[in-house]
Amino acid sequence: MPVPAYSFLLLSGVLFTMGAVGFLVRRNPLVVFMCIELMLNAVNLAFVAISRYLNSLDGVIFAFLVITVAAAEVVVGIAIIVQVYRAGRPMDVDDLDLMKE
Amino acid sequence: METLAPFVLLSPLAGFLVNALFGRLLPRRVVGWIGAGSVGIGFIFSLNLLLQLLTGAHSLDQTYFTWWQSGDFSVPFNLYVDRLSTLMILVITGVGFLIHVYSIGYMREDPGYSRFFAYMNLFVFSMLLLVLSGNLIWLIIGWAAVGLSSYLLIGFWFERPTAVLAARKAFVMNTIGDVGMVFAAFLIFLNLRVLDFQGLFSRVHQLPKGGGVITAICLLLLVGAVAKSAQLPLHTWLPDAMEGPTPVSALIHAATMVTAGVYLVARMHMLYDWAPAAAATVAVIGGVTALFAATIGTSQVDIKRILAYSTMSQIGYMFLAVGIGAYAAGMFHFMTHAFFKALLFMAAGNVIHAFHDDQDIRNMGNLRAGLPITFWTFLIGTLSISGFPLFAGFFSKDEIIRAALSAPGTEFWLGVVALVTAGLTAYYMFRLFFIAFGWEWLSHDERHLHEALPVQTVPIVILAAGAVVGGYIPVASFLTPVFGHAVDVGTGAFIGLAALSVLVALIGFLAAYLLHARRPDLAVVWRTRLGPIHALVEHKYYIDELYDRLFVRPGVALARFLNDIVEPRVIDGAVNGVANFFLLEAREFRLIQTGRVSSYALWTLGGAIGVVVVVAAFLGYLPVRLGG
Amino acid sequence: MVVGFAIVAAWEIVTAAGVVAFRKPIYNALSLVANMLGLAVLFLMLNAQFLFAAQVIVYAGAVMVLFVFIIALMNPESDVALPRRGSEWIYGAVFGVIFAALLVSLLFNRGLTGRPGTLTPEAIAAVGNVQTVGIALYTKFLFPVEVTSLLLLIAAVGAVYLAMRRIR
Amino acid sequence: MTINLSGIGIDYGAILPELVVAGTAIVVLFLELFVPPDRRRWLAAVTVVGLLGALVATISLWGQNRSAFGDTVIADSLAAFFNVLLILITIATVAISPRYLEALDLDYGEYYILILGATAGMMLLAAATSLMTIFLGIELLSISLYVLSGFARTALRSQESALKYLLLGGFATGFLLYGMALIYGATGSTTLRGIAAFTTAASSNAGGNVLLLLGIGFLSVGLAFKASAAPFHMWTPDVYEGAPSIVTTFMSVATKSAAFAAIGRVFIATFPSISSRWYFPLALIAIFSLFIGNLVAITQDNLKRMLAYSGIAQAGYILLGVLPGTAQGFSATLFYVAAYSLMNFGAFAVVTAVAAGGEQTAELSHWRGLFYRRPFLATVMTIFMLSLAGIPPTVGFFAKLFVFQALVSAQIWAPLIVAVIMTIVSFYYYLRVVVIMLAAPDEAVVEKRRLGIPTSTVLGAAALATLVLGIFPAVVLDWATRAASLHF
Amino acid sequence: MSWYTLPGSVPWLTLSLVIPLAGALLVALTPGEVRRVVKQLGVLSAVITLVLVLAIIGGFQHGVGNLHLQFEETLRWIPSAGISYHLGVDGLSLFLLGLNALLFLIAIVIVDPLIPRLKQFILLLLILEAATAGILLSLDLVLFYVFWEAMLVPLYFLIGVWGEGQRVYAAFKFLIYTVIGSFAMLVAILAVTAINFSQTGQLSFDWTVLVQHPAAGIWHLPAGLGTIGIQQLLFIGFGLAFAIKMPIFPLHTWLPPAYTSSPIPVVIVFAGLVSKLGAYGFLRFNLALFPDAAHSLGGLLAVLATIGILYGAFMALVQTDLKRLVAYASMSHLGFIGLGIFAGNLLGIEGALIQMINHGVIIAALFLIVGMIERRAGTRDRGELRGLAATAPLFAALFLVVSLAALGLPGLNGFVGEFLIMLGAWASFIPMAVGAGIGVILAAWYVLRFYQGTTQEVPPQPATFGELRTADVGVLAPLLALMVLIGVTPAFFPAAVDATVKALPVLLR
Repeated sequence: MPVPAYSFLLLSGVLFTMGAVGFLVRRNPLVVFMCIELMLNAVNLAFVAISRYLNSLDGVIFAFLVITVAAAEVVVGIAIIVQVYRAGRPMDVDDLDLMKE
Repeated sequence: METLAPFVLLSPLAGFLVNALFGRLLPRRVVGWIGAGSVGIGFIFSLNLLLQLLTGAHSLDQTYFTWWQSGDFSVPFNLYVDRLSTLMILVITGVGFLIHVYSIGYMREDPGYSRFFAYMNLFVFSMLLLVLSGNLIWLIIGWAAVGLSSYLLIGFWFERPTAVLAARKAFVMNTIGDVGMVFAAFLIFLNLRVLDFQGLFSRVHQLPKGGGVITAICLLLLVGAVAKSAQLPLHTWLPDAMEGPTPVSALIHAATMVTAGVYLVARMHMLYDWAPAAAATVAVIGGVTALFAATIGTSQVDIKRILAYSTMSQIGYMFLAVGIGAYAAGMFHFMTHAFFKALLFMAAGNVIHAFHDDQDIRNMGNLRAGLPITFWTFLIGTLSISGFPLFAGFFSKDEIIRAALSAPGTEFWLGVVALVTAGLTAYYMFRLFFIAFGWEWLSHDERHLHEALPVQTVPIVILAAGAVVGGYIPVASFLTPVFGHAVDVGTGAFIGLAALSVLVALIGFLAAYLLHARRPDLAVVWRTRLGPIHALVEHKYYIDELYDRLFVRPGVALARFLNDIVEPRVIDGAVNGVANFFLLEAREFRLIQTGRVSSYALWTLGGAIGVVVVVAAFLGYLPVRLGG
Repeated sequence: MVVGFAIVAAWEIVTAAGVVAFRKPIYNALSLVANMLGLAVLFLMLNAQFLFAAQVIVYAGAVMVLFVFIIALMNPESDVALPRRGSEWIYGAVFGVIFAALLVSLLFNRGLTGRPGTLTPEAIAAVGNVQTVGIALYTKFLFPVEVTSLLLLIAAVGAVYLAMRRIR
Repeated sequence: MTINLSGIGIDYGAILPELVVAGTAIVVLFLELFVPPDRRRWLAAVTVVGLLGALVATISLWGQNRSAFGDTVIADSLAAFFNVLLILITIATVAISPRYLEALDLDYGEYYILILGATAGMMLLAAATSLMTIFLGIELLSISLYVLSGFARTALRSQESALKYLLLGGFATGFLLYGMALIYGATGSTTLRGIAAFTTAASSNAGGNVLLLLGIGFLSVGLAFKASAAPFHMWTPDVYEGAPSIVTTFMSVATKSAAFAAIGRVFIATFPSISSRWYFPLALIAIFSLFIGNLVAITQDNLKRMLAYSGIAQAGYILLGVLPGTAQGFSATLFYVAAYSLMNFGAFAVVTAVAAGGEQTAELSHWRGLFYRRPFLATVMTIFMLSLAGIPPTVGFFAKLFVFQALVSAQIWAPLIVAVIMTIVSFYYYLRVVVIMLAAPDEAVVEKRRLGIPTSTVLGAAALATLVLGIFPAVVLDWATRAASLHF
Repeated sequence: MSWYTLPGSVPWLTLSLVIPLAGALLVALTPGEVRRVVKQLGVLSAVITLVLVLAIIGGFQHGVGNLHLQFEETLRWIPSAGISYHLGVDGLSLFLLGLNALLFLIAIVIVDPLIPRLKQFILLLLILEAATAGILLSLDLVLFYVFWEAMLVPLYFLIGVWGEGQRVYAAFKFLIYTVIGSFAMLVAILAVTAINFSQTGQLSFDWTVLVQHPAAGIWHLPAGLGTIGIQQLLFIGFGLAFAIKMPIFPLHTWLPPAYTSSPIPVVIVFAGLVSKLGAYGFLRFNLALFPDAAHSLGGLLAVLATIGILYGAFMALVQTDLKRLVAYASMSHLGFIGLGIFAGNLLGIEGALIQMINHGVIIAALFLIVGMIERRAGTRDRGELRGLAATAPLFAALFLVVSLAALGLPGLNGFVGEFLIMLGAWASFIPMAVGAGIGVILAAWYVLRFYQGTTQEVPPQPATFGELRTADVGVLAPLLALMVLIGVTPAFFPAAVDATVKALPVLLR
């Protein structure tokens, strides 16, 4: 019995939500960043699954691009986080509130 | 037919302009004679008009330019000359001229000499405009100009707070009248589509006789007339108007302003004939005012105020006359009144000058010796106003009383009122005469009083002549083309009524003689005995106070309430409330910007949830269904 | 097949929970690695061998090493030392549950509506999985790939700028 | 299977402007190695020259309709319109940059590379006709801007702004991608042409397609984030405030323009058949943006934050033009985007110029009496404020007029009424700036600081254009109409 | 008037807009230090404008032209949006144009050359003149709106920078208030065009097009709250802008602070002209485009106008600040204008039209006088002023004439307008006319309090109040001349405006 397409979408949705929740609840910027990766991975799962079930290659390529871009983003993101770290600020996104109302 | 009517107007206008613009540059003599002369020239032109009318012309109506023309609202500037207006302008310019001449002497030391003459000329011009105007708009313009002139002259000595207040009072009261007139003009135009007199008189019969419209028109006109002529209930400005220089009082009371109301009713007699209820109102107001003012006159001690109330009273006679349809009688009395009232005021002016501007009659006396001409002319005036036989006042007043008594119905009672008033008139005038001019005029007094200059006495003497012989001028027959024939009364009734009025006048005279010449102590006794009534009368029935409580104070209180409460709290408060609401909301919404990444992401996620919800709603998974 | 999917799905969820819930960043990172490896397995199940390799090499291999390296560089205990603030967990959980519930209820038993293409597993297998992807990358998706190269260049420039200590 | 390139439309002419911009970035990258540190202005000059080249290349694309690279990108009037706009913004930004960077000791060559990278990404976004290129365009511009936000590396605020932007941007990208995946699943295609073919087909019942609607919803979350429309706007004030002023200047206008290009392509060109589905959420986003942006702006004491909120509000107005889904509405949107770019760029550029003059803070209190100290800056600022408020004769008025006209024609009343009320509120804060500049200065210092020719030229030109387009808007409106009409 | 025919090839109306702007440009290019030159440039351009406008008035032909519009100019502007540059003048705008030019000339003449930033002041005044002239001349609704809003900016700065007291607050309040109305109008403008487009298929903001097809139809309120006529809605949209600008009670609370804070040259044009633009707008747009709504809503507005008459009069009665007093007096007078307009008949409207001129002349003169008092006495508190006539009789005399005109004395210009307005109102709603009559009586009261309270009684010693100078007489003289001229022979006025007013759709209904 083949796995129905929607089960991959559901799994993807759950993983996406977990990533989003992690983003909301975690305060270490590195962990928050990891949660973004989790969300992107969830999206990739959806892309690949759809690609498989629709017999098209677009999703795979899209996922490939996402992986690449995510890597680039991580590089930049880590660089920024390191900057903040170098400035001696605590590793807590909630403490980064020099700018607020 | 070409008339010289514009020149009657232009002459005092020119005098006004010259004195107003260049008066301060001209020598005083020149100013004075320009002022008087311009009116005198106006009198000569008036005589020319009289001649034209006597030689056949019925009336002269000439249009000079269009004032406004749109749709059927067309107002020309036209002058309408008939016997009524001619009589008026003759008196205005004639008596006015004498008053001007008198003023040359009277005002000779006043710093505002040229201003005074400018105002006086403006006054005469305004009155002439009022009288000569051939349409209602220009009559109203003249009407208001008269009010303005009176304002200027009453407030002539503007350093005096009382004069300033009196002037304002006069103006505001007159404005009430003006508004009434304007409303009357609206009704006339909207119902008859016409505002010039000839058209009006020819169309007035299109309205139902005695109907609401014509009655309303006449009553609204009456508001104007009452305000201008100081009749009840808009009379309170007139006594205060005594704040002006005495020649002004003479002008206002004798020749010009206060008689405008009488003229108006007479001019509009076709309307009043068509509205009996309104005419009756006129008569009642006149009769009541006559009595009312006369009673007040009995208790005043200011010489000019007594004369002022006497004017009110006499105008009341005239109102009574025109109200009952005795227009000619009213106009006749207007003329004789002009003579003797101008005379009385100017003589009083001499007295006041002699007493260094003291106007209290109780401080006066010994005038026969000091001011003989003034004394005798004043006596003539007093006799004339009191209706002593063969004096001018006798004839004119008698005609009114006769007309009232011989009329049927309630008007009879008005005649009785008029008769009583005649007695009171004799009483208060002689009271004035006895107290001010002194019963002790036979004895000598240490005070050295000086008779006025000839330029002041000559006009008085001329007027005294008028006050004596004015009664023999056939005014009634002169005005017949305007008003038609007066009611004819039998000789017997004539003599009987004349005797009756003479008798009444005599009673008044004797009472005055008894109380103020023979037994002054009795006057004191009676005054205490009549305490409350006397106080009531002395305080002019508290009407000034009543108006103050009823209108002035509530008005100011309302204004303060609006200014202090309504404007800042209610109206602006609502506006600021809205603004504050937004500011408050803004501060609330501002707080969502916490600076924390997680809360920002929460909003994003919330927005995403919102999107999902909307999708669900579109697809029908939610109770609320969106879209199609 | 279904059983395999179920096992991997459970693995995915557990490791994702680890990413979210572990308090030490290093554990989070390791959970993420585990999660990504599981995902790679799913890719295999979905006949995407090329992506399986890319996922393992790029993500698990490169990206996560970077993460771990940085965690080692910085104070690994910092998150533990942070004062607890409960409200985020509540908000996060509530919003997450609502979001997931809505999503799941909408997607459950929902088929894909898109028109299927021609690249069935069989057609791909005929050419070879990696070959197919490679050909697509350099033909149909040439432009996106080129853009990605620019993107990587810019990211490199940016990261170098930020990270380098310059002496002027 | 052989590699066959013939069927996919390799057409480098169609992406020439983007290529020139990217090429310029690489040229600057190499040049930077050789240019001595005190001659970095040369890099700015090279950048401007490259951008001018891109402008020339763009003009040749006007009026064409060249879909290239397997429908992933297109060269049409809409793309050309945005290319011109974005290139002009970038040129202006680069022109005023050196002075500011030198004042802050930030004059590194990477700045120009990143600006060029961001520009390339935005241009790509405007030309993108595939979900992939939309995603890549957004990421290209985002990554560049993440770094640019943190360009003042040692400034805490700049770092913080970069980190916030990065994290929240990544979060939003997740939604964007998830939406794209769902759309792909629903339609089986990643090109807009393919998706449009699916949705417009009568058999598809696109209006009832869960996947598609969810996908569109998440996609719009991502795009609204980039356009900083509420409630996805939260990053905007903080990032704008913390980023170096010059970067804020650039991104406040350029990002939004590019995002609206994508919004136009997605909603108007791709999903016209289900406009009744996206109208409602989009209207809500517009109303929410108008409400939050205008309301919170009135309490701001920091000019950059105030302008950030104003930008949120302006995003609401621009979005209003999309709502009717008509050519008239979209051309109004385009006109508004152009007008917004002009006036908001000007406003931020003044902030930058003031900051470069030594006042490192954008607190409003420091602007007291600017009219007396620096009359030129205050005057042009006044013009921009009036334009943002929408008072004629400035371009901002016509922008609002055309959008409102489109709404009235489409009988869309509720958003219009909110917009009108909020516009009135907006007068309060825009004019407050003017009021403060008018207030008597605390001390009567008359500083005569030179702005520099490039800055004064750019500011003067922007102010002049604001006025001239406020009197003769027809030219730009015609361009916008033609750019918008291609899809209908 | 049509005393002569102006050559048609010259864009006379555009010239009357361009000349002040050219003057503004010249002023801008002049260094601010040469104050004399700056001011003379301003005066010169205002004089040229006045001469030009007088030439236009003289060349205006009675009852000629498409919709009685003359000197029409049409240029393409934004054709794709249906917007054109269309100017024209008719009976509604003709004399207001003259008033505009006259008041700005006076305002610029009386500018004190020693004020700070004189150059900018003159500059803004000239721009304001062009904007107000543009409002009067525009026949395209968007063009009108552009001028309408553009007027705010110079006014805002003139009050906010050169004002006194709470100048910034006042300017702000004025602006926000005005903008509320403006945006309501903007929406209505768009709607009216859209409706016309749907009815006729012609996308046009042109007044001459729109006036021929009054909007029709019913609007169903959401949630079954009933229906409202489209015309009524549009009428309210336009009316809000004009009612605030006039202002009509209770939308007036911006007025006292704005007038009080304005410098005298500004308040002359502000009170003298700008308020009239609201009334003009009612005539030009509300009565012309929405005749049915004008009938159904006219009564309500007439009531508000009458309340305004009385309210303003009562407020004026108790003010001690003379500027505030005149401000409320102005409000009361504007109530008359409103009443005439909403009476909706020939005489009421013509009365309102001429009263607009009268009010401009009178209020300008009153504010000039307040300025003269303040400059000489150093205060404008009525409690501290008295006896000015003692040392300045000429001043008192001229002041008196102005006061009399203000209280509507027959024979001066105020009467002409008030008479016609009340006559028109009487024909439509008698109680309103009676209320207005009470307003006239109150006017006599407060104006005389104002006049007497300042000029009369014994002056405080030493009396230092200076007499008028030639320049003061020079600026008052044309206004006084107009007061007398219009009061005595106003016939030229209906001759020029009759055809236009009679053609107003509201009268044809």
